[in-house]
Amino acid sequence: MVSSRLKVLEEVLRIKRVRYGIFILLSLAILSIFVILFSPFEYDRISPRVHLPPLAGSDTSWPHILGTDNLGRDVFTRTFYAFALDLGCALAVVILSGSIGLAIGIASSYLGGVIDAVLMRIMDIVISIPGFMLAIAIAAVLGSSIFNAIIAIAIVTIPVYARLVRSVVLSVKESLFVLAAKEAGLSDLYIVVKHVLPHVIPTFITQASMELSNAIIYIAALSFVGLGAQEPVPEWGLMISSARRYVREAWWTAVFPGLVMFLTVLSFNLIGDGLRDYLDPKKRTVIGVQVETS
Amino acid sequence: MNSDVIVKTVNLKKYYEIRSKYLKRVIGYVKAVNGVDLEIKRGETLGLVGESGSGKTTLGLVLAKLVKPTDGKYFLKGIDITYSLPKNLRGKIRIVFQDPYSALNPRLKIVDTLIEPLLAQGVDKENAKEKVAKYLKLVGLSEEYLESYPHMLSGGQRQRIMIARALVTEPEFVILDEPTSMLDVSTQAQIIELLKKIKNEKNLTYLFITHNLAVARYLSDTIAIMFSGQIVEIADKKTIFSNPLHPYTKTLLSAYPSPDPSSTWSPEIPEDIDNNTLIYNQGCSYAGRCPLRKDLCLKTSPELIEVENNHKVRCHIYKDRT
Amino acid sequence: MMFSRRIVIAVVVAVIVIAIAVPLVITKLTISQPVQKVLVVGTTYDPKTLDPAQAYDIASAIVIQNIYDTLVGYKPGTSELAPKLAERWESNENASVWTFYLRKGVKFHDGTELTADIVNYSIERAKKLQGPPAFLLDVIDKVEVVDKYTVRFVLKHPFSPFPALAAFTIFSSVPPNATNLDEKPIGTGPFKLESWKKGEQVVLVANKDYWRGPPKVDKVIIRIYPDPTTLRVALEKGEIDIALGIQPQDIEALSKNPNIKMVSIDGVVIEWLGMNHRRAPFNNTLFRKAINYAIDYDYILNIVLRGTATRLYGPLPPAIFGYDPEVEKYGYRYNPELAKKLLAEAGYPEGRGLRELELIISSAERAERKDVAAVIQRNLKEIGINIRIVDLDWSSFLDRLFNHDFDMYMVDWFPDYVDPDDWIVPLFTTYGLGIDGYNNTVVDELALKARQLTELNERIALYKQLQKIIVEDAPWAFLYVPKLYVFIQKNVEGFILYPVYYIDFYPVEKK
Amino acid sequence: MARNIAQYIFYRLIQAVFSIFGVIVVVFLLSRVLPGNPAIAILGPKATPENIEKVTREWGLDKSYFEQFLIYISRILQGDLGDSYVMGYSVGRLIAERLPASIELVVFAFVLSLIIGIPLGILSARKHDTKTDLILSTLAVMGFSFPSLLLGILLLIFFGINLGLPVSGRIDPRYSINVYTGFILLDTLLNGNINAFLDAFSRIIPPALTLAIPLAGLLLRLTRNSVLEVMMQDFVRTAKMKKLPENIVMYKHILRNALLPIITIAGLYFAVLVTGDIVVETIFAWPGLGRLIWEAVSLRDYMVIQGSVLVVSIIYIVVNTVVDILYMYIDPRIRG
Repeated sequence: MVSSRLKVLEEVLRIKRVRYGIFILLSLAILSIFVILFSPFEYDRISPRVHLPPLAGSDTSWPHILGTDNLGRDVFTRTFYAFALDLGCALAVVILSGSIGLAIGIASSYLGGVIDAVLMRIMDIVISIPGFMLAIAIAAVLGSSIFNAIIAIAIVTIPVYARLVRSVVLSVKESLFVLAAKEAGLSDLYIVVKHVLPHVIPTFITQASMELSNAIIYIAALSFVGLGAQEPVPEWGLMISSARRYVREAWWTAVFPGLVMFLTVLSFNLIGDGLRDYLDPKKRTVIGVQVETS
Repeated sequence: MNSDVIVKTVNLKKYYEIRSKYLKRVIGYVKAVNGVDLEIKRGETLGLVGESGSGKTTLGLVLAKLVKPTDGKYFLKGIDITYSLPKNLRGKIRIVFQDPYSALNPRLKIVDTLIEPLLAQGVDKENAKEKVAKYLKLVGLSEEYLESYPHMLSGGQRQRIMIARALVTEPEFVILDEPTSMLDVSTQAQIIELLKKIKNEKNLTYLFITHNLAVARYLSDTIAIMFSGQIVEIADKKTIFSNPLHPYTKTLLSAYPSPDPSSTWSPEIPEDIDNNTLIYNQGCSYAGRCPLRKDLCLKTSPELIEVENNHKVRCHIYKDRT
Repeated sequence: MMFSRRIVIAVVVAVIVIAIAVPLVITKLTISQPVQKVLVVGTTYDPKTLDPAQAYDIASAIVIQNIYDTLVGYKPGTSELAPKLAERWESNENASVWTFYLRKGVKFHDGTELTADIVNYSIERAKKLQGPPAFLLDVIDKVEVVDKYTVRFVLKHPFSPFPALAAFTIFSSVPPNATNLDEKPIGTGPFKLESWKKGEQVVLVANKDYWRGPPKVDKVIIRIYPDPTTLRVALEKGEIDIALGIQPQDIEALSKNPNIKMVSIDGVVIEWLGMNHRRAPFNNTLFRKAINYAIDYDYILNIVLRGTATRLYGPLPPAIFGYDPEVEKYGYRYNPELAKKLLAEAGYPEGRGLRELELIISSAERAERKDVAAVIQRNLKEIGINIRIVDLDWSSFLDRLFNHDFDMYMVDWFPDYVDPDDWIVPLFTTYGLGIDGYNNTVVDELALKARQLTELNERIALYKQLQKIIVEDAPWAFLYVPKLYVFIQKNVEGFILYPVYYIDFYPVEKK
Repeated sequence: MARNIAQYIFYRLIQAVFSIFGVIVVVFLLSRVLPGNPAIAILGPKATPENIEKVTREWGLDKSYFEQFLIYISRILQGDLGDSYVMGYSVGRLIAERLPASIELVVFAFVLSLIIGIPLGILSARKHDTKTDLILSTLAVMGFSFPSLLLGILLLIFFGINLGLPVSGRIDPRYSINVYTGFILLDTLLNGNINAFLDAFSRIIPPALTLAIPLAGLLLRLTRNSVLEVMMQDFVRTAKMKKLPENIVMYKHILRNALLPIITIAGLYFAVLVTGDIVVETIFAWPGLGRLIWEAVSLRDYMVIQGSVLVVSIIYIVVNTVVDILYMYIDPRIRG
């Protein structure tokens, strides 16, 4: 007998968008691993050969595939180091805010009453402040570092998960099999873990993949305004921020990190978009925004 | 109290609040169960018949201890279990739901669904699996289904699983909430047969909820007719079918192909009266549809009165006959 | 069918084409020259205040310098002092009492005449307001009005650089009845304020009654381009006549542009890498020397700064009197091998036993500082010292600097007055700012002596001695002196650049 | 039903007031979490004792947090967001000066995205499951995934370097324009200065496109999906069966229904964009609120940051409330 989980995976992989997304992501990841392991250039290795155009030769056997930046650092190496860094940070954001949001969502829907009301009002307030504004305010208070940027973005995105999880849990809670489980005399905790959570996970994962792309954009934007990564850390937003000063002489220093960032964001959006359609073809959805049909 | 009465309820009520859309003020109540007195003897099957919305499913949920009653008392074997169920009675009351499609968690294997009630009672996993296999056989399924997922099973098979799941805790009282209404006709008969067989084997007590008189007649010993949260007539099945008293029962039976064509009941339904008068007055809940309505019916609600031996009816017409 | 594919695509394409093409064509055709003689100046910083008692930043100073006059000015194109509101000045023997003789007939924009009383009032007002530059007035014990056009400053201690100090904007005279000088300044200078829109532009109009005669342009618009790249574009497009604050990376390309003139001069601002002597490992002179030898100065000057700065070998910039050219011989040069050796001698062979050191900077107003820091980070990594760069906002940066909460920092120093005293005393003596915790009693004594002497040659000899001692102690890694650059359109004439970043629009002409 | 509408509006307003109160609390808390003395945080490290004393008194910093909060609330109710000691000026004035620039940019970008997104969305729906649809949908996802960091830089290169257009600020400073509305495109026209208008127009295009392209991608997808859904619905089929000309079916039924999600998006994104996309305004030196926030961040001008968060959040809440109420008027289905 075929396990149902494998089957789901198979069906998901059959969706073109998801396949393309995974393909792009894997290619970038492989390049990134390759670069981190084998690049002859350290990400902070400076050289007098500044602003070399793409494919220019170098003092090693490797050419500067994407040229060099204003300190003669290899743009290719830095861009793909940044892939690992930004992806890691985005994952940290999603794990942090996702797990807190999950806990809040479950607590809120299960405990109900005053706790639900208080938690959801707090979430309402956080969500009624435009996210990037709040992230900037929090990051400014915490001080500029990539770590603080992660915390700020995580705080801002908690309500997205909390609300989502709460609504899914509430609808799952009403389902007959949960009632049946209750009837069997199972404890609330057991029902949440065994019956409710598995139904939250797919929606949660879909949202998380969308939020990954948001987190990447937020991290880069915070670094761009100076509230995130610091030199010489290879980070897309910081790279673009520095390269912006030289964009007329050396467009590649800004464009290539931006392009790889774009491809990463695109791949997560493709995956998320496809997953969402797969999970709920009836609901009209557009990347990142869920429009309820009445 | 008669010792072979296993289930007894006294004036059991379940009201739901109606709240306003935005400010959530309580603006009224839905009286889903509105004062139900029942007695079910050991080994008896009580058929609870009513149209949808009559509160029969809510009553089932209250009796299954899934919904807390608003008022009234509920005894199992003479023990008051209205508010809590003593440990030794856990698993003694079980329910089989109407919809076998959504009652099974699609992400759990059959075996995991089946052993859940036993795990809840603290039985260890290995013993539980053994026991579950036995019950699977009892409901006519082979052991290989243990490792299946619900989506691989037919509706009848699923309902068998649900029955097995109800039986694994060795209950004494089983509530069957329209267990066959979602199934196709041929499967219905098989399930009914199965239920009957098991009942005899295990000496179970059933509350059989249905809107289908034919099924009720086949399976039940006693039949209670429910309307708008209340029992309007109750008697053993022969009496109900041969001598229906309540106008509602008569209406129900008239829709039911009767063996005696002469007893056709085709009354004229009186012209409509404003719904509000009905909702807000204290009268009989059936008054709005009753062909035999009198002024009294709009003013006071009738009591359930015993007209003949073990034949009770809730109607003003029979007030004088006692 | 209304929404046939072709029509929709055509509409969308048309909209995009129009959106791009119309402005392209029309701006090419139609930018007409406004009639007045308007000088448009582009800069990257917004003034913070236009009150001379409050202003302590370049952007504010540029505007204030053209609305107000100070007592003392500079000879064109130099840092040498010249008369301005004061026709002449003199001091007593030990430089502790200074008398200034005012120019007669100078009028404020509102018609008030400048008198010694007003000079006195202006100083008292600035002292009372306690704005950011008010500490510069601490040296003044009292101001005496000798007669209508003579004012006397009695100082708390002998202080020979006092006339240089009197060229600072806080010595601008303000009329006594003025209110809200912050936004509505009234001065004696060549221009009056017309409007100031924060973050966008300051508009000045000519003061036709200026005591030196009316300026050569009718209007000066100081336009703020917070983004240096757009400033450069604006210059190339001819949107601005004078560009202040062009970034080093743009200078090379602009200097080749035939339509644009470049004016440059060696500045007096110094940039260095400071270290906290209160903490290990910086309390070890060998370690500090190792850092001095580890930095690739040529890379920083030629690659990062693209030749827009000159090397700083000691505490003083070359453009100031008292600078000793000998310092270029005994100063530190890039020598990683020697740096490694010194590091080992200091007790940290190949960096073993060192924690990760923190380098704090504030790059908000000097983007290239980030790059210089990145180079230093890499240079130090190569001899085994690991550092982490923390880029702070300016106020947090100062906060940590003055609370001595740092390992290393990079900053520059704008002199408040152009005299070696304003480098040596605040930065290297224990009675100065005391940022690094550098402590050398010989330096303390010599610096104190130097500010009391009135004879220039004697002072120069003392400062040469001081430079040698300080370089030997290696309290910092001395980095560079940025050159000053201003780019102007070919048709703009008469612009004179001063090493002290005094921007004077008065003589500027537009042909 | 009328009662229901009144109730709904009342309920939404209460909710909005509550949210605004919540935002004030959050901003207040953020301002008190700052390390060190809040007065120094407000004034910067060069604060003089007198100024610190003044600020301490004005904001009640020596009192309990509860009293501080009351003072804070009462000041905000009077429209006083405090003073920026870093930039000079009151925060309220700084924001008021910058806000029109952001609003102008956003409205322009929004219109641009409607012009691009909606017709293509309808086209995509009508040609659903064809190559055209596939191409458009792909473009939509790509458009939506464009980080403004990259798009802004690309447009800066294209417009500024390749086309040689001015790409910074709102207008050439040589044009002296009397300000009537604060919206430069309107003001230049009101001044009757067509050259100035064209200059301003050419400058708003690149930043507006940076904002509009992702939004257009989103609108394309959204319009496509909702038109498609409506097209499948019974009444459209009925209309078609009644042999109504196709265009009328399209306009009367489909567009009306497709409008709903567009309004939702408008509500969601418009308010976010009014914050002035900080990145876009920084890249194009657009003197709006986003730019102000960027400046405030680099100067750590906490008063300006707080004030901006507050103002932007309130705008956001108000816009969303209005959109919700509008939505109810347009969609009869949710009135019930």
